[in-house]
Amino acid sequence: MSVVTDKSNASVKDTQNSAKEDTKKVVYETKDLNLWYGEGHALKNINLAINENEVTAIIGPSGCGKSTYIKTLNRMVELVPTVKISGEILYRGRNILEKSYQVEDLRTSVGMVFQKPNPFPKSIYDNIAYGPKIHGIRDKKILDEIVEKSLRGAAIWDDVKDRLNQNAYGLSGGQQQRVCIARALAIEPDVILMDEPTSALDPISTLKVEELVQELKKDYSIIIVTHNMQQAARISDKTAFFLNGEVIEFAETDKIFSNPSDKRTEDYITGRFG
Amino acid sequence: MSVVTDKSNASVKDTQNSAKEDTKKVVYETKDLNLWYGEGHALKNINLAINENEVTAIIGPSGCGKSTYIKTLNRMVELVPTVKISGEILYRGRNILEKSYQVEDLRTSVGMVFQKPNPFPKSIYDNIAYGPKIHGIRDKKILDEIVEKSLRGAAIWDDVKDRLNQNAYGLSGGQQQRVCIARALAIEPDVILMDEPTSALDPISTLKVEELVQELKKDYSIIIVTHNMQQAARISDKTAFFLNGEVIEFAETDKIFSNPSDKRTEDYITGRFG
Amino acid sequence: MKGVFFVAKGVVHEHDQNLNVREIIQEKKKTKSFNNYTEKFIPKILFGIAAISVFTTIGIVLTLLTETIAFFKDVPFIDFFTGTKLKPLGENAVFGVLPLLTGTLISTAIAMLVAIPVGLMTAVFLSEYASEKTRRLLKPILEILAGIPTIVYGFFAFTFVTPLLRSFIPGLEPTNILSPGIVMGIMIIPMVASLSEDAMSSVPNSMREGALALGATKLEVTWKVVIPAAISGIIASFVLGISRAIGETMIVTIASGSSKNFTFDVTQSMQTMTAYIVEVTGGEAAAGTTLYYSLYAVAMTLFVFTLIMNMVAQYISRKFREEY
Amino acid sequence: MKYVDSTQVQKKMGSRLMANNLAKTLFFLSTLFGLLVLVVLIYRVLKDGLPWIDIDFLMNRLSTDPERAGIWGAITGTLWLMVVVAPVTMLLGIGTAIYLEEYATKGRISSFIKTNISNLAGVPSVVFGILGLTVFARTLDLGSVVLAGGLTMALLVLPVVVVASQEAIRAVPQFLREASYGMGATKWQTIKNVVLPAALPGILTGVILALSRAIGETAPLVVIGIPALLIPIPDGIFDKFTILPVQIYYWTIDSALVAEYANLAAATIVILLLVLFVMNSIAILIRNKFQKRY
Amino acid sequence: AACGGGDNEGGNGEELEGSVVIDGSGTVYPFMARMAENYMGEQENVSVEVSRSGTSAGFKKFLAEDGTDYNDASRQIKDEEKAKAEELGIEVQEMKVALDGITIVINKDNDWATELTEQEVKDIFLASAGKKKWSDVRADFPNEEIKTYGPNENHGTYEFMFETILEEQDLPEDINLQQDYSTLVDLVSKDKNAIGFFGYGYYESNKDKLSAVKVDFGNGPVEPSLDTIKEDGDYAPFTRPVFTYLNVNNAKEKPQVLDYAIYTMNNAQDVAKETGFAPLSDEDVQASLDTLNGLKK
Ligand SMILES: Nc1ncnc2c1ncn2[C@@H]1O[C@H](COP(=O)(O)OP(=O)(O)OP(=O)(O)O)[C@@H](O)[C@H]1O
Ligand SMILES: Nc1ncnc2c1ncn2[C@@H]1O[C@H](COP(=O)(O)OP(=O)(O)OP(=O)(O)O)[C@@H](O)[C@H]1O
Ligand SMILES: [Mg+2]
Ligand SMILES: [Mg+2]
Ligand SMILES: O=P([O-])([O-])[O-]
Repeated sequence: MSVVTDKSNASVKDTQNSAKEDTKKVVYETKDLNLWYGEGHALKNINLAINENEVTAIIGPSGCGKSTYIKTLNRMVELVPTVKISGEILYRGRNILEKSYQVEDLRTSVGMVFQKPNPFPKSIYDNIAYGPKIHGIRDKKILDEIVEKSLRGAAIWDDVKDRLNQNAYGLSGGQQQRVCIARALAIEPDVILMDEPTSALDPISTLKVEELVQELKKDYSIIIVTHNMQQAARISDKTAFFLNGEVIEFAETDKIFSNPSDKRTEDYITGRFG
Repeated sequence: MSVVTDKSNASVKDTQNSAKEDTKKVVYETKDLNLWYGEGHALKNINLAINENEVTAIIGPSGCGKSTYIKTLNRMVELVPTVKISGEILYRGRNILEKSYQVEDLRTSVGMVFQKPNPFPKSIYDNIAYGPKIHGIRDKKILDEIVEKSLRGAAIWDDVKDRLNQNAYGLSGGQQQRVCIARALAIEPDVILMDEPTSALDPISTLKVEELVQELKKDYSIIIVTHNMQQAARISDKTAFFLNGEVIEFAETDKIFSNPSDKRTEDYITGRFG
Repeated sequence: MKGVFFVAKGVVHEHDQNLNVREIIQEKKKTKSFNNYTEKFIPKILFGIAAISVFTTIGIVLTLLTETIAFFKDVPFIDFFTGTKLKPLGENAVFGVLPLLTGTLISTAIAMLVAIPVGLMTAVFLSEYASEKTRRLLKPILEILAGIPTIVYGFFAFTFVTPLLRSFIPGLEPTNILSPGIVMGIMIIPMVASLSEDAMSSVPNSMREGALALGATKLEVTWKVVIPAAISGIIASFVLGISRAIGETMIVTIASGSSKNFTFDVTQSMQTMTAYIVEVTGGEAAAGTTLYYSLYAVAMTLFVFTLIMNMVAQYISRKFREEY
Repeated sequence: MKYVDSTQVQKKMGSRLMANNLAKTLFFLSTLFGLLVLVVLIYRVLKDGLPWIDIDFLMNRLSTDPERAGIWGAITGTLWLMVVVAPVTMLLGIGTAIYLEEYATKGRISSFIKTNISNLAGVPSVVFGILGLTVFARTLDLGSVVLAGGLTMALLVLPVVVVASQEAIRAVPQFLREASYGMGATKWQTIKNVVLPAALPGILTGVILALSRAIGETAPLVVIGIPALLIPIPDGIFDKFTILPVQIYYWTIDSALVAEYANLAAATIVILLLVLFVMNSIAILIRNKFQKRY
Repeated sequence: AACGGGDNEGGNGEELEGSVVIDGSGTVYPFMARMAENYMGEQENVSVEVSRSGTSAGFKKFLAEDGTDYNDASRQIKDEEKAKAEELGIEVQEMKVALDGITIVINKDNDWATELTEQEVKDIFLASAGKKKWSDVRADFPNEEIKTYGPNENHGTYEFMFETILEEQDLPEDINLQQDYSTLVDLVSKDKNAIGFFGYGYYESNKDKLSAVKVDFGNGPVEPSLDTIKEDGDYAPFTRPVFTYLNVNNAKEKPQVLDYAIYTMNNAQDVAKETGFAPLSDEDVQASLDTLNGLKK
């Protein structure tokens, strides 16, 4: 086991070095992150640096810790009471795992989109306005603008503009997911985390969301978990491969899919397990 | 679809003919059996003849109707309120699907062992004595003898003889299953139906139950559903292959596994689907 | 229309440049210290609210206890619990609680004699015999029965059941413990039925199948497999029923009169602990008298009885949940 | 060597099946027994009471003269009682439920509070009456007014609201909470804006059921001391009052004096049952309408 | 509860408001309930509530801080009650409101005990007389157990029976004593061997359910009736005045309380007749009214 860890660490370091050669700024830097659910060691020595205005994909077999990792980035993982964390996660240079870091502030800058579309059982308008409202924006005019802008940003404005006051649960799954993306956009986050955002969607909706992600990367940094390797290959700039709670390999997406340096990455990508 | 049906019927007829050449007596004869759960057509035109003192295995992919068929043989399937049945099932020459046939009589002659061990939450002794008691045997001595004989018959006597008064739930899964078999033996049935009796058991317990089945066939006729093709090959004399509610092929087990006449049987046995 | 739409669009576009939500939020954040206060204080306030239920219990125990202690200064503990005579009013007041205890226990016994068999059989019918459709029809009707106020049952006992019973039990007093006992039982049927049914429905079907496959009839399955497996849930329902019967007030107040007979003859009028409380508070309850304190001593006895019953029921049903 | 003699078994089978059928009939009749009682009870009450119900009966004040007597006082008394019970029990019940489900760590304190609530649910109502009499009517010196009765009743029905609200809050899917936290919302903002609105139907159902329990309770108020004759219509929470069940109580026991009082009691029961029926129907409607929304 | 404003004028015809709280005798209750109802017909804004916990129980509520305004009584106030009033500084005004006869009631089906001598009545209710069976009272009565009924010790009627009629000798052990007169009426009406006692009013309004025993006080059997239960009537030995006691302190503070007293005396005779009491003489009424008017400023 320890051999394996060494290997993966080595490859991670490689990729980090190559990342540093980029001109792009780093938004998230994860250092020696370990996470336990009670006794279960779910993340082991994670080291990753994630760039601004890129799409970073996280792939790996079920249970490898993808969701756990992405939820650690906005400290959502703390909703599980038994969680213990060690290591550092620097977001824009500050360690978010410090007690003094306000999770609410963090989550205001880091939006999240979940696997299953989870709109609030409210009107579409109220779904989008929710974030701005809780952050103190009450002005109806500004809210109107935010709602429109966010829905346009999520490429769903035309679908819903005539029924903003209807319950979001009346929409199709794909539309709901884009409303959830719009909801995340409404508070103009810096980073958007997406945990398998298309796995509950049909192929056409999936395509739309994928296009949207490509679009959004201009303004946002995006970290996306996906089961679907084709998707990762299509939309991401970098890809991290997780296995058993470890990062096996992290590199340019092209490289990962054409010329992985780790045997296990290759096995996974070619469908030999997972 | 209709072509497929024809084919399978043809092959079934073949096997029936060959079965008749046996000197053995037929215990169960199924004629044009159809069964619906509400709208769902679960069994389609089943024709099968099952011999005395043989082990007949039923195999097929999940949802193909194996459990439904075996539960029809003791009319247990009628516990589902939406069930509709047509056709005939002759048990020892009498159509058990006739209204006038008392299910309790039928089930007294036809024992059943279920997938998940389901002992009663009583002592081991009471579990075995339950059947004889409800059938009117009150004499403590006779009951004692029946309990011992049945437990011996199910090859579990030595495991439990010192704790007959303990709750059956204190036993391991494999022991529980053998207690359930003993329970079925206690009323000295004619036929024993087994629905995946080993699927909840560990390999060692499985082996014990398999040996037991081989042993039991001297005195009883056994119909056994199994997911495990090796198991069917190891223990059965005849094998029926079900697919989508139809009998695709029914023949000597040797023949089915070495030289199936239907392409689909072959595909299934070689693991190409299912 | 089109024009308006375009204008609106134009406005949005214009704002797109200067509408910076992120900045607005940062701005608002500075004034958000109020939010921090709410975050801190809300849990404390809610804890305070949750504690009120505890204070209610403490309040009950304290009120009962202080006055009960005062009572036992006037009336010796032993006399109270072994006294067969209760004559709370007048010069030579005597305080023996046994007449009330027997009244309570007898009415409870009668009620359970009705509620247990009928409730259990109803539960068996609903859980084992009835089709899904019948069950869905009958259960709500039973729930209606459970929702009828006890005063209505009291009226029913007094104006209907008592005269009916008197027409074929000649010795029956105009107020008696039998009629309210029976009506109380009827009131408790839905409770026993529904809790027992829950217990029986949670017995896994595989056990029923195991028995049916041996040629057992439904009755045998129910009697020898389902009921034994669900027994703790069923007993818990009985115990809760008993607790309910002990605490029931209006039915006995109306239909059993207020004679403090120490007897076991169910045709007689008897008083229960609850009815005594109503009688004494409805009449004289001037603070400081032994009569006044007796109210609390009786209420305390009642409270302890029902508390024990409820604890027992909780204990049994907790054990039940661990079984499979 | 055969122990089980199949002819013996055959012979026994007949009687076993007969027993089964007999039992089935018996069980069915038992089930019908409850139904029968319900029918008889409602029939009796309607027969005695219906002819007495008219607009005057509803709108008149109480009187010793059965012809003139009406239940307007009891109706307004009931309404005023609800004015106290509803907000108090909602505040306490929902607050407790939120604390238990959202804030309390699963430890000793929360399980103590839970045990306490289920025990409270089993305390006889007459004991609550004594609590109300001692604490609200006497110690706080409120007298037997609406406020004292209402507070007593609110505590009495509190467990119903707590348990229903707890269930409703627990049924709110975790992903809605996550969505809210993901937007940077604080815990209380999440509870207030997402959890409570989603749990509202369940909570409301519980509140309505609790209120209908309160409307039917008699003993605690009799213990607190409602006068036998109180004609004025209460118009505030510091007024003395009477409510429908207490009116039924006095008329029932006084029916020995004036036979018509039994009819008045029956008529009042009809009104009370009607009110309860409407309230329960609303609760069921809410439950059905808002079931399975996600 | 609210209390009257500074206007202390009081008297008939004026608009008053506030509450009047009355408790006490169950015997007087029908009289007082009717009175209160009538009064509220005229003074819409005054709330009069009438309870009936019994004379003695009522006195306990009357003689307390913030006690009731009136206590109805079917016996006169006792010395210890007077002492208690003094101790609390409560000035008490006795108001005789009507006359009542203790009526001995039996079941409608009882055809033997319709006429009894005074002594026989006493013997039936005396523990020391040991009359367990009807045949113990008179040899030709049925050989069945006597079931005695009466109001419990909260009631003035009980005390009148115990103190005045039975001269403080104990009642039978097994006598069935009840808090509510309605229960008593019901019990006696359903028990063939029952004999009970209470105020005439409860008998009069239930004549169809009960019979009254004609009592022979030495001059032949007398049936209780509004004519015979006068102070000098034939039923006089079992006749007693009934009262209501006024808390004068409250009357001075609250005009509606005093007003109600005056109203009561003005209408006592009519309401008495309606509710089964013998009316007071005109002089008695006038005397009370004079006293009450004296309380006005
Ligand atoms: N709440 C929890 N409590 C305990 N263990 C958990 C919890 N959530 C996840 N785990 C465990 O942590 C490990 C990583 O889980 P995680 O959900 O991060 O995997 P994943 O890569 O997202 O898988 P999937 O592709 O199935 O979503 C798994 O072994 C899982 O069982
Ligand atoms: N109670 C039921 N109601 C409706 N449909 C049912 C019911 N039980 C089974 N079915 C359907 O009937 C078909 C056959 O089911 P059955 O359980 O007989 O399959 P099986 O071959 O035993 O599968 P498995 O190997 O998974 O046990 C399936 O399509 C199943 O969905
Ligand atoms: Mg995941
Ligand atoms: Mg199966
Ligand atoms: O109620 P009493 O008149 O007998 O006191």
